[in-house]
Amino acid sequence: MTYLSRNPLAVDSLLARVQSPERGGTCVFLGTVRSDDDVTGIDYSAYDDMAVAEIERILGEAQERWVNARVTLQHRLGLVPVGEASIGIAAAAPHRDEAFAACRYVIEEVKKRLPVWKKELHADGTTTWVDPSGRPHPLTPSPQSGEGERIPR
Amino acid sequence: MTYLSRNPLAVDSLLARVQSPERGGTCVFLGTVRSDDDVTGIDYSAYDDMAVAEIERILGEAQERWVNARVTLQHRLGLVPVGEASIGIAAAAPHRDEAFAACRYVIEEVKKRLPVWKKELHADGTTTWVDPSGRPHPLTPSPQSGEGERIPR
Amino acid sequence: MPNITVRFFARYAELTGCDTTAVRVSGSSATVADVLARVRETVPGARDLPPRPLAAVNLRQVKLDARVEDGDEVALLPPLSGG
Amino acid sequence: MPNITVRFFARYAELTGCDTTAVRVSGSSATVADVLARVRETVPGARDLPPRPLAAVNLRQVKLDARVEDGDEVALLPPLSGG
Repeated sequence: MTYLSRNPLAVDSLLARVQSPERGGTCVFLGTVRSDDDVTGIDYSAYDDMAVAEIERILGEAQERWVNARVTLQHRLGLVPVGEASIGIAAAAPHRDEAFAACRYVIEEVKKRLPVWKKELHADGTTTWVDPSGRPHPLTPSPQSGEGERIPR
Repeated sequence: MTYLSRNPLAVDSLLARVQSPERGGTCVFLGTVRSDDDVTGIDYSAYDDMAVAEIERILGEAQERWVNARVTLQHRLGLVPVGEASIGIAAAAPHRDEAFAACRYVIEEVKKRLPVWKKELHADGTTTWVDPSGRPHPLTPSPQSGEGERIPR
Repeated sequence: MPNITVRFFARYAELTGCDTTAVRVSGSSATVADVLARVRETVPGARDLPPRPLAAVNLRQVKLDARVEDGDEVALLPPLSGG
Repeated sequence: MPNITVRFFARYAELTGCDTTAVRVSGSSATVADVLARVRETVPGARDLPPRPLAAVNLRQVKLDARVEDGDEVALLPPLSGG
């Protein structure tokens, strides 16, 4: 299982990992790079080893909570152009409630816990680091207020 | 737009109908035929004209409620073998909350309102009509208690 | 005398042995319930329909007290099980 | 004297100009905060790190008062923005 990939994500291969004849409901989430302002793409980087460990923990939690569900995800790294997917999550379960819930759980935890960072590429050639709240970080070294307030889990 | 189809559903074509560079979150739901007991497949039939009208109403409601979202669906008719999808819904929106909510809304309304019926095919060659609560209807003409209790919307 | 097209689907089509029939109901304030009563008289297998089936008029689900007009299409729908 | 590998990511790697460094902290009850203080002394650009950055020890996020042991890998993480 490759949770991190530098290639475009393929929904079909995510589906193939979780679907089975016992699982009648499948929920997929795709996060794609949005054309905000003059953004042409996002360069994704990760703390790879920790990202994989965290993904395994998150999927394990989902598995414990929805025992009949199967969930997987793939996160793309490197340059992702506007309109292409940076993350894909697929959850299949006997019934749709579990599939939706497991898929939603995974994306919310990913947003909170995955050591992955986004650098936006602009049409004029400049770049900005993305803050989780959506505010861009200037590249000048001014510590953001609140940045150190986050309570690690 | 063909909302009803006798061919296998293609997730990619659903995605293509709703995704755009402004919509960063996409939620897909697939309902597939489950291998319950000795079921080998389900034969889907519909009141086609009303099904299309109802789908248009449901998608219109979703569109009014989540104005930045785009939602589509395709329902397969005819014989659908175990493991294949009978319905696919795709919702794309600027943010994931709206994508999940719109997708969920559509599948719930479809289950309540779409004039579509399932006849289960069993390994021994027999068939049973599926009741929405999941109880099979015997083909003998015994009116089911409660069947007439449903309040039309 | 409104002339109404009546359609049967799925299990109900099996019960009645037909997909479509036409009935006439009397008066200008006829309802789906009146159509249903007339169907029970004229279509043999329709006696086995449940007392209060789901119904639609002109592609929209309605209650049994909904009015019908000449040319309407009334559909009798087994419990829905789409998706 | 625990010997700790420290890793910087994304914006923090840009601030410090490096991906990895090694520091030694004194005592058997050293914490991530001690590692961070030592990093600020030894890595010039690290003065510009925020006062309380996110941190991980051995691939797991921890608070700054978490203990570190010889051979641990401490990572300093800019605000996470995966997905």
